[in-house]
Amino acid sequence: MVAVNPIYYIALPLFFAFLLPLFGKIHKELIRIVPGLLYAYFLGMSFYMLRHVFVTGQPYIVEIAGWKAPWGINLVFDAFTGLIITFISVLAFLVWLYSYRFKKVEFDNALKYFVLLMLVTAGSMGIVMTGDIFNQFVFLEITGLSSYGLTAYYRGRDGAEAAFKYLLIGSLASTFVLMGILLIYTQLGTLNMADIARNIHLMKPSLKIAAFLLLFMGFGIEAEMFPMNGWAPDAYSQAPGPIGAVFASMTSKAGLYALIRLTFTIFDFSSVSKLLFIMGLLTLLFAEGIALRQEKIKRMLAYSSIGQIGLIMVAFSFNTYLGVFAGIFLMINHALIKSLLFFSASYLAYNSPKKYIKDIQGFGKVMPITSFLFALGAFAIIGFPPFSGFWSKFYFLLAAAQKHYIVLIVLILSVSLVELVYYLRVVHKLYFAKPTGDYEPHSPNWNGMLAMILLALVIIAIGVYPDLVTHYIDKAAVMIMDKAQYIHNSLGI
Amino acid sequence: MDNILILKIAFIGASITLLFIGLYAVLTKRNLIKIVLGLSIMDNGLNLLFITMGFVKHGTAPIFSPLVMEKLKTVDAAAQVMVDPVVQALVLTAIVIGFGVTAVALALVLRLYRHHNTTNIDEIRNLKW
Amino acid sequence: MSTIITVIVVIGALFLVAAAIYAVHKKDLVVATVATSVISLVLSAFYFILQAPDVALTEAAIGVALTTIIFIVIIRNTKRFED
Amino acid sequence: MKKLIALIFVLYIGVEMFFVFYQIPFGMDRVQSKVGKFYLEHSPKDLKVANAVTSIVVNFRGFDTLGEVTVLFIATTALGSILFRSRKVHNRLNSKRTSVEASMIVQVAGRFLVPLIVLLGAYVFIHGHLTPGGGFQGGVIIATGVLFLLLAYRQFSVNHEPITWIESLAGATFAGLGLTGIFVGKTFLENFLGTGKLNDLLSGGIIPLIYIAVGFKVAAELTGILDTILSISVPVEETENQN
Repeated sequence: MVAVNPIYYIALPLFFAFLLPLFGKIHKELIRIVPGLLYAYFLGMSFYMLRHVFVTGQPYIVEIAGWKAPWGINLVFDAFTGLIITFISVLAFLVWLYSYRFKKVEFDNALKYFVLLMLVTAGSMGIVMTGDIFNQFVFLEITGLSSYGLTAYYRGRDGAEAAFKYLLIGSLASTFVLMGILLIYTQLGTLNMADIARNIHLMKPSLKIAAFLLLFMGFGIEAEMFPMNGWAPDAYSQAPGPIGAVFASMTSKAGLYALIRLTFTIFDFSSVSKLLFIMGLLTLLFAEGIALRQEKIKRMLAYSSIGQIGLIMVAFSFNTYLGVFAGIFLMINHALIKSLLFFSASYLAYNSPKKYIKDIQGFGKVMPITSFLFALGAFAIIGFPPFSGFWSKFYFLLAAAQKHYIVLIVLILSVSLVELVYYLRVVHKLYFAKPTGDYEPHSPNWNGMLAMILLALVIIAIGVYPDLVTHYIDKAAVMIMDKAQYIHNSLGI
Repeated sequence: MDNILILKIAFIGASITLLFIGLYAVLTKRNLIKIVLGLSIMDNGLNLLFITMGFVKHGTAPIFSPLVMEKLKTVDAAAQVMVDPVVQALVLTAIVIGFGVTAVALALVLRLYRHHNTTNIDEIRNLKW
Repeated sequence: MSTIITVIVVIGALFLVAAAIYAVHKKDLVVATVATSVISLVLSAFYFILQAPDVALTEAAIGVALTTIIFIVIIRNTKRFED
Repeated sequence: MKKLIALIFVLYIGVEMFFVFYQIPFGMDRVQSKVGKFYLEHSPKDLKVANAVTSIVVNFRGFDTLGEVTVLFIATTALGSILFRSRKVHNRLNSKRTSVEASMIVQVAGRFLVPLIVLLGAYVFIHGHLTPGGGFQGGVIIATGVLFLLLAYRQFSVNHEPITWIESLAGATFAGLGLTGIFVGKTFLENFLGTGKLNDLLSGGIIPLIYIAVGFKVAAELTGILDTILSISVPVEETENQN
C-alpha cells in the first residue's frame, strides 16, 4: 500500500525540510503552509492506521531496505506505539496551527523555525517507532539538536544559556546511551530491540546491569528524570511558547517511551521496577515541591510537567495491567492539557518580559477567553471531574489501591493538593486581582485561538466520554506488557 | 606478556582515560570553550572504544578489494578474516553527529560571549545552574 | 600483530593520555585546541592499525581539520585565555 | 574541594568502566558478531559492493545515515538561527572586515591545490563502494578545499544561492531515492536497480547514487557551517557587545 506507510512519518518531514528553503524561493507563504499540509496528512494517516491496527490486530511493520529485522532497521506501528504516534500527530498539527502566525518574524527566521519544528517532531516519532537501538540514538540526537536550536531561537531572552545547558546535559546523555549500546552489541552481536530482548539472558549479569544503568540514565535525561532535569525549566521558559508545548508533549514523552521500552521489553522488568518506582517518586516530589515556589509562570508549568513525568513513571512501575493503563492515560492527558496550558500562558504573558505570575493578574477581564482556557487547563490537570485529567488520576489511584499502596495514595492525594494550591494561585490572580496595568495585553490571533479551543474541546470530550480513548489504551496496555508479542511482530518468530 | 593483551590494555585504557578526562573537564572547568573541548575529547575516546571492540586478530579491513580476493579466492574465505564492519559504520555516524553538536555548542558560546562579554560560566548566571 | 606495532600503540596510548591531560590543564585555549587536534591525529593512526580505513579518513578530515578550525575561529572571536 | 570530589568520582567510574570493558573479549578470542558476519557475507554477494562499511552505511543501516545527514542539516540551520544577525548589522560589520590578505605563498598554493583537493574529494565519494571513503569523507575533503579558499582569500565569500540549492536537492535526492523504492513496490531505501559486478565502478545499484548525494550534501552543509562561522570573524575590538 502506497498511501499509508509508517515510514512517511520520518521520510516526508525530512524530505520537505530539505526542500523548504527552495519552496520559500517560490512563494514566501509556502514555508508555513507545507508543514501544515504534511501534519494534516499525518493526522488522517494516523487515525486510519490506528483504526486498522485496532480492528485487525495486525501491526504495521516496515523493514527498511528490505532486510528482515535483525539485519536491517525496522519500524513498528503497533497498538502502543501507534497510539503515541497518533497523539504526537494531533499535537504537532495543533502546534503548527498555533504558531502559523505566532510572530511577525523575518522570513529567514520563520523558515528556520518551521524546519526545526518539522525535524523535532520527526525525531520524536522516530524514537517511538524505531525497533533498532542505535537508530533510536540517532533520532535522540535529531530531537536534541533541533531542541537546542529552538531553545536559542529568541535573541532577547537567555535562550542561548538555556540551550547550552541543555546541550551539555544532552551530550552527556548521548555518551551514556552510546556506551550502553556498545556493551549490548559486543555481548549479543545485534542492535535490534526485539532480538536483544530475546537474547538478553545470554549477557553476563554484571555487564547487563552496567548496560541497563547507562541506557536508563541516558534516556532518563531526555525524559526529565529527577537528578538530571535541571535543564528542563530553563529550556521550557526560554523557548518560544509553542515549543514549550512541544517539549512537554513530544520530546519528553519520547524519552519516557524509550525508558518504558527499555524496562518492559529489552530488559527483564521485575528486577528494575523498583528503580523506576523510586526515581519516579523522587522526580514527582522534588518537582512539585519546587513548582510551589516559582514566581514565573512558564517555570511553574515546567516543574509541574516534570512532576507529571514522575507520576507516569510510578504508574508504570506497578507492573500491573491497571498501572500501565493508568500510565498511558496519564501520558496522553498530560500531553494534551500541558499543551493547552503552555499555549494560553504564552499569550497571557506575551508582553511581559520576565513572565512573572504577578504580571498577568486581572487578565480575566482583559482576555476572557484565553484566561478561561488557562483555568480550564489548570482544573483539568489537577483532576477535576468533567475533564479528562480526572479519569487518568482515578485509574492511577485504582491501580495503587489494587497493589495496596495506601501510603502512596495518601502521598499522591497530598501532591494533588499542592498542585491545586499553585494552580489556584494563578487562577485567583487572573480573576480576583486588580490589573497592574504595566503590560499591554496581547490578544491572540485567530489561528492560536482555534488551536486552543480545539484542544479544550478534546479535553472535555475525553472527560465526558472516556470510552473515546480507553479502548485504544486498553489494547496498548496489553501490547506493552506482552514482550513475546513484540518479538513476534518484529522478528516473525 | 602476550602482545595482544598489551594491545588490549593499551586501547581500552587509552579510550576510557580519554573519555573520563573529558568528563572531568566538563564537570569542573568554568570556561565554556574548555567545556566544549572536554565534550570533544569524550567523543574521541568513545569512538576509539567502539573500533577497539570490533577488532579481530589478524583481521583485514572489511573491503573486498581485488587484492584481497586474489589472495583468498572466495568471498566466504575473505569474510572470515575481516574485522567487524558494523562498529565502523556506527562510528562514522557518531563522528559526524559529534561534529554537528560541537558546531552548535560553539555557536552558542559565541552568542553567550556577545551577550555577556565573558566565556566564564560563573559570570553567566541569569538562570540557575 | 608484530612487536613493533605493539610498541607504537603503547607509546601512542601514553601520548594520547598526556595530550588529553595537557589539553584540559593548559590555560591557553589555542594550545589546548591544537593538543586536541593532535589527539585526533593519533586516533586516526590507531584506526588504521585497527583496520578501519573509512573511520581513519573521516577522523583525519573532521577531527584534525574542521573541528580545530571552528574552535580556533571561535577562540579568536572570544577570549584566548581561560581565567 | 569540588574538583577533588569530581576527580575521585571520575576516577572511580573510570576504573569501573575499564573493568567492565576489559571483560569483553578482544582480538584472538573474539568471534565476529552476528549481524557483522551476515553483512560481510551478503555485501559482496547480494549487493555487489566491495566495501562492506559502505554497504552497511548506505543500505543495511541506511536509515541511520539519513538521520545523520539530517543532523548536519539541523546543525547548519541551528547555527544560522543562533548566529543570525539582521542584515543592517551584518553589512556594517562586513564593510569593516579586515582586508589583510594571506601571504603570497598561501594564495599561489591555493590556486594549485584547491582544484586538486576538490578532485580528490569527488574521487573519494564516487569510489565509495570500492575503496575506503565515501560520501562523508569526500564531502569533508571538498569542504576543506573551500576552507583553504576562505583562509587564503579573506575577501572570498561563498555564494549562498548555489549552496542552498545543492543542500536542498542533494538531501531531497537521498530521501527521494528512498521513497522511490516504495513507489516501485519495494520498501524504503531498497535497491531497485541492477547490481552489476563486484569491484566495478558501475555496481551496487542505488548505493553509489546515494553516496554521491550524501557527498554533495555533506560538502554543502560543511561549507555552510564554515562560512557562517568564518563570516563572524571580525577583529575583536569591533565586535558588537551587548546587542
